[in-house]
Amino acid sequence: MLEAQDLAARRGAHLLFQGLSFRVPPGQVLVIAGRNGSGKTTLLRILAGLTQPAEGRVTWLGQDLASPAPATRADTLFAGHAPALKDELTVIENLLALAELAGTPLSAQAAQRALDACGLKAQRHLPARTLSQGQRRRIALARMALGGPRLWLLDEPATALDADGLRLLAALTGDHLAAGGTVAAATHQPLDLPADRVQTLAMA
Amino acid sequence: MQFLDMGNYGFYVWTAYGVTALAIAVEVLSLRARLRAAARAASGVEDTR
Amino acid sequence: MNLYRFASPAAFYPVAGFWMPWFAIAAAVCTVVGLYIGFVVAPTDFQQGQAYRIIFIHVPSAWMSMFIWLVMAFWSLLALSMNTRLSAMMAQALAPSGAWMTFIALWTGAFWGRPTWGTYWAWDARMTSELILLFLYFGVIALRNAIDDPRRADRACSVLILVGAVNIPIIYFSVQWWNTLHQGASVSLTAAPTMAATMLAGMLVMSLAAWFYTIAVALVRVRAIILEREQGAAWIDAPDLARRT
Amino acid sequence: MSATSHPASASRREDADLPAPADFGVFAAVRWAVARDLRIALRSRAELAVQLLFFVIVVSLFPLSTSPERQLLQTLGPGVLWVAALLAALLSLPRLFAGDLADGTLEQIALSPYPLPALVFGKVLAHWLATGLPLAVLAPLLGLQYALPADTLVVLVGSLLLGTPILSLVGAIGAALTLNTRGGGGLLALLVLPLYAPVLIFGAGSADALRAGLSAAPNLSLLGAGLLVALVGAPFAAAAAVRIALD
Repeated sequence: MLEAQDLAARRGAHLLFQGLSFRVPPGQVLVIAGRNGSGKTTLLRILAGLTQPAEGRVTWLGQDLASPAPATRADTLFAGHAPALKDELTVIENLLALAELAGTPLSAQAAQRALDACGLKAQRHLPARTLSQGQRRRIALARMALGGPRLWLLDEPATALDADGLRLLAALTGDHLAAGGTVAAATHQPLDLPADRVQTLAMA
Repeated sequence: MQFLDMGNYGFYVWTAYGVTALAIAVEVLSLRARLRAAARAASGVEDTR
Repeated sequence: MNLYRFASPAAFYPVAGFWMPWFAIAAAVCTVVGLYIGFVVAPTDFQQGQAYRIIFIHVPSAWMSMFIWLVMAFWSLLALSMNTRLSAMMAQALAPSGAWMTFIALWTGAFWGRPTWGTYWAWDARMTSELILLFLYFGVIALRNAIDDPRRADRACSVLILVGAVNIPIIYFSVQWWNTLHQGASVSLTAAPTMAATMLAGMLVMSLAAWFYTIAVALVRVRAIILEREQGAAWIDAPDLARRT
Repeated sequence: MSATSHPASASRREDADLPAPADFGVFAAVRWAVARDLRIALRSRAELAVQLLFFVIVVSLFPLSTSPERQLLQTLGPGVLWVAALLAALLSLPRLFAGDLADGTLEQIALSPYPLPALVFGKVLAHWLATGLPLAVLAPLLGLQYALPADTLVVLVGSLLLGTPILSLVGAIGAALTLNTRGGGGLLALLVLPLYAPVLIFGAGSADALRAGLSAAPNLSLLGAGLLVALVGAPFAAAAAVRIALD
C-alpha cells in the first residue's frame, strides 16, 4: 500500500503543493496529471526518496519513503526523465549494470530475453550512444520486464515511445498491476489500462 | 605629537588601526544597505496569494 | 489557502532586533576601554617599542577568525541534524564576518611584521594558516552564491563548513610543521613579547569587543537573510516592518 | 517486431532466475562501482591520455620559466611535480559525478539498496586508478628532467602513491558539492585547494626532507595517517553531498 499524508513541497521559496494525501492499494495505478511545473516530477521524486518533502509523510508498506531502508529501495523501481544509460557501455552492459545496482542481479540470458521482449534484440551489443530516444526508453521497459520491485515510479514513461512501445508499456504495466504490484506515473498521455485500476491525482 | 609618533612606528600602527576601522565601516554600511533593501523588497512585494 | 507555516525565523526576527543594539553598545564600550588600556595604561615594550600595540587588534581578530568557523560548524551541525532553517541562516550570517576578521588579522599581522621582521609577509606559520583560512571562508561564501535553491545551499554549505572544521586543525598543524622545518623557530608572532599584565588585559578586553561586535553584526545580517528568504511569508507584510530594522 | 510475445508477468520469477540477494554489502557495491567506472574510463582512453599529458606539460614548463641550472631544479622538482599532480586531479574531478548526473545514472546510484558511501568510494577508487596512479607511475620519468637523485625519486613516488588517493577522496566531496552549480571548475578549485594544503606540504616535504639529509619517514607516515582519515570520512561526506545535489 502506497500512502501519503498531507504532503507539501517547495521549490526555493515557491510552494508547489500542499496538504496532498492519497492511498494506492495493491493492483492500482496512481496517474499524476497536471500542467508543466505543477510539481508532478517533484512528487514522484518524493515518493522515490530523492527529494525531501517540506511537510507530510509518505510510506510504502508502512515503511517511511523519505529515507528508505535497503529492502524498501530494492522493492522500488524509479524511471526518471533521463533513461540512466552510460553512452560508453553497450545496451546489454547498461541493463546488467542497472539491474545489479537495483539489487536484482541477473544472468546474461535473462537480460537478453528482456531486451528481445522490448524490441532491442538487434541493438544488444551497440553502445548506448547510438540508440534513438525511443530505443533508450525501451531499456526502461526492459527493466520493468525483469520484475522484482513491486512499486514502480514512472516519470513520463510514454514519452518518445512509438505505437508498438506504448502497447508494450500498457501490457507490462497491466501485468504488473494484475500481479498485485503498485504504480505511480506522472504522464500526459492516458495509459489504456482498465478503468477500475486507475486512480487519477490532478495537481493544482 | 609624541602620541601620534608611536616611537616612529606611527605609520604602521595607525595604518593597521585605520584599515581595521575602514573594514568595520564597510561591513556595517554594506550590511545596513542590505537590510534596508531586503526590508523594502519584502514588504514591497504585493500579496501573491 | 496558502498558509505559509514556518516556525523559528519569524519568531527569531524580533528577538534579533531587540538584542542587536545591546551587543553593539557592549562592543563599543569594550573597544573604548580596551584601546584606553592598550594605548595609555600599557607600558612600552622594551623590544618592539610602540609597534607591538597592533596586537590589540591583531590577536583578537585572529582568535575571532578561528572561533567564528567553530560557531559556524556548530550551527551547520544543527542544521544538518535537525533540519532547522534558522541554524543554517545563522551559519550563513557568520561567514562574511569570519572573512572580515581573517582579513583584518592578515592585514594587521603584516603591518606588525614589517617593523618587527622587516617584511610584510614572512610565511610565519600562523599567518600562513590565516591565509588558508581566508580561502576557506571565500569557498563557503562562493558556494553559497553558486546555488540558487536556498535549502540546498544551506545543506551544501553545512557539509563544506563541517569538512572545513575537520581540516582547519590539520592545516594549522601541517603549516606549523612546514614552518619549523624550513625556518627553524625564528621570532614568530606566536612568541608574543613577555606579556605585562596590562597588555594582556587590553588584549582580552579587545577580544570581548570583537566578540560582541561579531554577534551584533551577525544578528543584523541574519535579519537581512530572513527577510530575503521569507519573501512570500504572511508575517512579512506587517506594515511597520521597514521601521523595525 | 510485434510486442505480443512479452513474458507473462506471472511466470516472470521463474525464468528471470534471480539469485535472491541476501543483503546489500559494501564489497559488492564497491566492486560494482569500480568495475563500471573503470570499464567506462578504459573505453574513453583518449580522455585519460589528456590528463597525463596535462601533467607532463605543466611539469615541463617550469624549467622554461627558470634557469635549467641543476641545483635550482633539484630544489624545485618535488614541489613542481606535486603542484602539477594537484592540478591534474582538479582537472579530472568534475568528471567523477557530472557525467552520471547528466545521464540520470547518479539518481539510480542514490536509489540503489547498496550503501551510497560504498558506491561513492568505488567511484573514487576507479577515478584514482584512472588518474592518480598513472601520475605516480609517470613521476620518476619526469623527475629526470629535474635531475632528482634515485632515492628522492623513490620517496617522491611513495608520497604520490599515498597522497593522490587523498586528492581523489577529498576532491570527491568538492565535486559532489559543486554538482549543477554555477562557477564550475573554478568553484571546485576554490573549495578543494585549501584542503589540499596539508597533502601538498607533507607530499612535497618528504622529498625535501630527504634532500636536506633528514629522513622522509615522518612525512610519509603523516600522509598515510591523512589517507586513513580520508578513507574513513570522505565517502560519507561525499555521499551526503550527492544526496543534497539530487534533492
